[in-house]
Amino acid sequence: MRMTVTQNAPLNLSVYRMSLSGDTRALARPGQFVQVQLPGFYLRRPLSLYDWTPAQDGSLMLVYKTVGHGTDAMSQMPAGTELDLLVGLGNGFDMAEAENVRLSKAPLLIGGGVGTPPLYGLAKRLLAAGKTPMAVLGFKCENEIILKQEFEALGIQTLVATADGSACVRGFATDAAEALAGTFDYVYACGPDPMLKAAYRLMERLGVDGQFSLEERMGCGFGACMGCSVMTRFGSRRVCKDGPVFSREELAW
Amino acid sequence: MRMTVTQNAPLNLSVYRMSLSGDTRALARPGQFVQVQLPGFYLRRPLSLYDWTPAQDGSLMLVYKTVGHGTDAMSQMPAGTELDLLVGLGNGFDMAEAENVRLSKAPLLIGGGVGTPPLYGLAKRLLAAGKTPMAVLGFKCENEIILKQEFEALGIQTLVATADGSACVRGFATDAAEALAGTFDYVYACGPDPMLKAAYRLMERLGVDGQFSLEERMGCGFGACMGCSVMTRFGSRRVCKDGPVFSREELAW
Amino acid sequence: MVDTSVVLSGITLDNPVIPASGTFGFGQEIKEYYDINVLGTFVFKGTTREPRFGNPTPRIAECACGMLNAVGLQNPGVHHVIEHELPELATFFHKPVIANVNGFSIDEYTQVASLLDQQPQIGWLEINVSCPNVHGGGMAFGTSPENAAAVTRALKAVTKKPVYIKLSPNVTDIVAIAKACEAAGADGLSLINTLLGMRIDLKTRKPVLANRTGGLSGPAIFPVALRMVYQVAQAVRIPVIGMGGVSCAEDVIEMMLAGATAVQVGAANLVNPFACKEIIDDLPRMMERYGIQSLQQIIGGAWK
Amino acid sequence: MVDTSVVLSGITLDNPVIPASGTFGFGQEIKEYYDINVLGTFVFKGTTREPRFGNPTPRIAECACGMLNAVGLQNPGVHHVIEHELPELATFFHKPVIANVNGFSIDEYTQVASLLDQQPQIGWLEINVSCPNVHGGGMAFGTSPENAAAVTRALKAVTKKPVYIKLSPNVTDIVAIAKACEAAGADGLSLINTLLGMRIDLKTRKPVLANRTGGLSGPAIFPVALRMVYQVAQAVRIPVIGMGGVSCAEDVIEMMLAGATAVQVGAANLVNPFACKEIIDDLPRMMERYGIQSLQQIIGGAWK
Ligand SMILES: Cc1cc2nc3c(=O)[nH]c(=O)nc-3n(C[C@H](O)[C@H](O)[C@H](O)COP(=O)(O)OP(=O)(O)OC[C@H]3O[C@@H](n4cnc5c(N)ncnc54)[C@H](O)[C@@H]3O)c2cc1C
Ligand SMILES: Cc1cc2nc3c(=O)[nH]c(=O)nc-3n(C[C@H](O)[C@H](O)[C@H](O)COP(=O)(O)OP(=O)(O)OC[C@H]3O[C@@H](n4cnc5c(N)ncnc54)[C@H](O)[C@@H]3O)c2cc1C
Ligand SMILES: Cc1cc2nc3c(=O)[nH]c(=O)nc-3n(C[C@H](O)[C@H](O)[C@H](O)COP(=O)(O)O)c2cc1C
Ligand SMILES: Cc1cc2nc3c(=O)[nH]c(=O)nc-3n(C[C@H](O)[C@H](O)[C@H](O)COP(=O)(O)O)c2cc1C
Ligand code: FES
Ligand code: FES
Repeated sequence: MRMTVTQNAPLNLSVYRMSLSGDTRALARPGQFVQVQLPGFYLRRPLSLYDWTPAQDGSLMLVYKTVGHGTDAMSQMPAGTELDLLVGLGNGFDMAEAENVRLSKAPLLIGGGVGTPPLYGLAKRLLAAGKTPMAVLGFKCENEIILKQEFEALGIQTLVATADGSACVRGFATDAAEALAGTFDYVYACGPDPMLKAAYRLMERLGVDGQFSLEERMGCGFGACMGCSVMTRFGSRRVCKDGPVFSREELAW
Repeated sequence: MRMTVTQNAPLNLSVYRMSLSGDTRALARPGQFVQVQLPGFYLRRPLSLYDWTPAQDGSLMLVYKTVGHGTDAMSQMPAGTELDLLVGLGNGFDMAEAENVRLSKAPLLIGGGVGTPPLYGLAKRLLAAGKTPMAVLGFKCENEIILKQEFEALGIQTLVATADGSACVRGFATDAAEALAGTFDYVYACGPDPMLKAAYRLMERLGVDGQFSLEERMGCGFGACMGCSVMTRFGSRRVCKDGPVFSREELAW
Repeated sequence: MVDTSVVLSGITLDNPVIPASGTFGFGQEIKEYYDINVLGTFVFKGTTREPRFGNPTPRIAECACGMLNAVGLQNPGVHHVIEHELPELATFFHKPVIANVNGFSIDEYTQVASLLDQQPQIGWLEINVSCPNVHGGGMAFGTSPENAAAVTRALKAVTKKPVYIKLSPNVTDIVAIAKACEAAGADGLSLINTLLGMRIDLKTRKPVLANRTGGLSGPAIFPVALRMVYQVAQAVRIPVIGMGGVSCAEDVIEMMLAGATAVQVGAANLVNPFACKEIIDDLPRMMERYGIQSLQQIIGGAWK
Repeated sequence: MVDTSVVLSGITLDNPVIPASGTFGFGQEIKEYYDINVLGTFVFKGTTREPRFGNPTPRIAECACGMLNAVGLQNPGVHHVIEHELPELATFFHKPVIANVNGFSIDEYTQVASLLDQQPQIGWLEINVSCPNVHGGGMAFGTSPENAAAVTRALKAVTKKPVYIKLSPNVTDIVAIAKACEAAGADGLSLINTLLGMRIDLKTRKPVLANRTGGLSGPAIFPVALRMVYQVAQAVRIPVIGMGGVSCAEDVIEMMLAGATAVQVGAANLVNPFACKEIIDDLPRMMERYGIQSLQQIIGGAWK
């Protein structure tokens, strides 16, 4: 799928937001991802949907951190650049489940670092579904904070934690989440592995259910190579095709 | 050396002329070549100088035929494209020798196909040196003819031959050259191997001296890899560094 | 009209383009992108007797013009393949398919093969004696002529289907191994499997892959694959299926000139799910460009 | 200030970056681009007893992320090297240099080596038992542990200079060959030489190279080279010079983490004559990015 970069601007020293225009009708749910082909690199780069407008002549947004040569190259791309993307990959967050959960009026979104972007698209759609989500976002330090204003602009309660205490609450996103215990009844989490596992433990303690978006190095991104397998309670699953979002009961943590 | 494409337009169905701007002070003689780096291709492409203006803020021109993926990609490059070139490679045509040759008032330029471009830069400089060069240019067929007008615009006598007789004289460039026997006293030749060898034989018969620009697949283009060696009467020589131009007496044909 | 068909051990393929084992699953995922009946055929994921999870992740690393994988033969086991994957496949793919047979002992190879031998959907067995990502089995059988011959002989005893031995490039003399397989009765050869490689993460200072090493595939290995196909196809009389880095119709033609009767496409499917369809669509145009009437007739065209 | 120096058989190099044999001539051409005294050192063109023209042209073919060469050890012969190249080199390069020694028999190897042994400019001898482009010599000595050991032993008897055996990647078990060389007295190992490959011209339907096959080098082979350095450096106690596809400062660090004491750069010099200078200029910045104080200290850092 050819898409055209329409905007590509830094949110802080190392995180950028890129908007692309093209056919986005295949996009169905927040938490899905795209595979971006970058000239000069063999494998595509998996990046989560930050937000999108579904239409033949639609648009989508990615928020990505420059962590290597591929994302560095992306950050240099001017508007007008044409990119080849595979879109609508992965299952995404299960909104139906959120709606079915009796108590899920007040889901909590727990995001860490560049795990926060997909939660933005999710937050918008939860609001549209009549929920009142809250967000706790964890970052290493003040300089790494992203998307705080964007979440706040949605009108949802947003707590930011920094590991070094350089801004807002000191600690991890899950520490901040713990402080909110009792006010949420469902969790959507996306972030680094240790954060996800800490969230899992917290949810066990609180008896709260939820979903986790995992990350794995990918060959294809659409289920053909078995590069991204994870062992779950119900057997082996592919992060790209059966995930990246898994329910709490699937994960054998 | 970074240079910027300023023009890139077709001369016929498969031959293009590209102008580039940049530092051209390293260019010394017609018959020299450049090595063009093309994004996505490992080796550089060797292309002869068609013409150039030597200056820090100078320009150069290449005339190239699309024969494969690299030259195809070149033909798609819009003005403004930045390219990395190694410039001023090779010895080029020995003008000093031309000037020293007693009889060399009327040198003949024999070009075949995309061997004609370097002869254009040469013709201009021979004219500037007070010579009255003539040109015979050979092509497969009418559709492949290039640079006829350009040579004529220099005011030099230009004979074009086509192998299939679809235009001008039927036959090879060397047949046309033979018809001019007696009117030239020195030869500069550039073209495919069979043409060069035919010219060599003709010169033997006529007792005329001259120079030949050879072609070989290149690794580096500046003498480091021994990829382009040719055996001469005086031992092994590198087409890229010791050539591409060789004098008649060097060649063991 | 150019003729793209080729004959592989008596079965005619509409074209020589075959997705390689491990890059096409059981066809499920790619069929969402195009009708896979346009393919010559395809090779399904390497199958063992028992289900296998494979190696720990990360299993994938990027390289210049290629990738490493250390999947380690993840598969649901031959019984699941027969009971679930093949019936499911029959609903959307209507050509004989190639089975990729794996084992950690000659016994396991023959057990898997004799079970698959019963399946009418399967046209050929490809015996993987060259997986670099498992220990004790895989490549161990493919790096000596004696072992490769032993596996071949054992398999020929248990199946009537054409047996193709898939060879490893990580050897000093692939021709000797190829000839040993031929002498032991192999009906054909598939080459090459991946080249053993590695990447190290500068941030963690550890190998990128949990398995440390992995198999290199993609355009990077094309010249090595082409050389081996050229050497082997000339040295044997059985057909050779060429693979390794093939990404476009011109690569297919180049492989066939080197001596391949059919051509597999691996990693290219992963970076472009449409890769094989695009190659097949492009073949007639490329054949015309290079003056080729029939692909079958150019096999080994570069030998003279 | 980071420390880029490394010690190679008792000689300290300012940095580990060494242009590889056959891609740097005798230094003449690249010195027109930069002062080559910035290099750790360099390896000069493979030298035989007699002058050699090498193979017929074409000798070069392009590949994805790499190139094939079939130069076939063109060189002016050891006597010319000693009488002309080395004195000339002394006028512009002021560090000990590495000689690349070639032969078609053990006798020839030892004759070339004993002549070069006399040259004070030469710090190390690198013995090329892995050239894939000549027949009868070259790779034949590098594909079996016995032959490699025999060459090593013979050479150790005729020179006091450190002897590095340059190994071929075109083998089933490079560790076995490495260990055989170590046991036979090698002071170090250089790896890898090129992978044997091929390209075919679709227009002529013939191999692009007159020699048909050639050696693949460039980024395409980096993962294979890295894997071999990782395996060999752990298995021996002598230093390993790593090479194969190195093109940037990060590749140098990755090779050293795999176990290389120094790193050679080959094909990259051909596509960018400034390659080694740029790598050297970039090393301190990259060391800082990855928290490296001293390169010597990261050798084998990925083993644990
Ligand atoms: C489903 C999914 C969604 C993601 N969404 C986002 C997002 O919204 N924003 C964001 O900043 N990052 C996201 N990531 C991580 C992102 O894919 C990597 O940061 C990116 O691929 C790094 O590429 P690089 O070339 O800069 O790094 P390099 O390290 O140079 O890449 C080398 C190779 O490793 C792979 N790789 C490196 N890091 C990762 C990683 N963390 N996860 C998976 N593959 C990796 C690359 O894709 C490439 O193949 C996501 C990852 C996954 C799996
Ligand atoms: C000194 C010199 C001067 C040249 N000047 C001109 C010129 O002014 N105009 C022009 O049209 N052509 C010229 N050529 C030929 C030109 O270099 C090739 O046509 C071009 O490299 C083809 O690249 P490609 O990617 O399109 O073809 P491909 O065939 O895809 O290229 C594959 C590889 O082969 C090499 N190659 C292919 N054909 C040739 C060839 N004929 N000579 C050398 N290498 C080749 C390429 O450089 C590349 O490395 C010259 C060649 C040399 C050696
Ligand atoms: C992710 C992945 C998984 C693979 N799994 C198998 C396998 O199960 N069985 C097998 O015989 N080869 C397997 N291979 C090897 C390919 O079938 C093929 O031989 C190799 O990748 C070279 O072709 P390519 O360069 O086109 O990918 C696998 C390759 C990849 C990339
Ligand atoms: C053009 C060329 C010529 C070479 N000549 C020699 C040689 O004479 N002796 C030798 O030991 N290796 C020779 N090599 C191999 C290189 O030294 C090196 O081992 C190989 O190219 C891998 O490194 P690279 O990928 O960085 O090029 C040559 C390589 C190239 C490309
Ligand atoms: S990345 Fe290929 S199956 Fe998930
Ligand atoms: S191309 Fe390298 S020496 Fe001529």
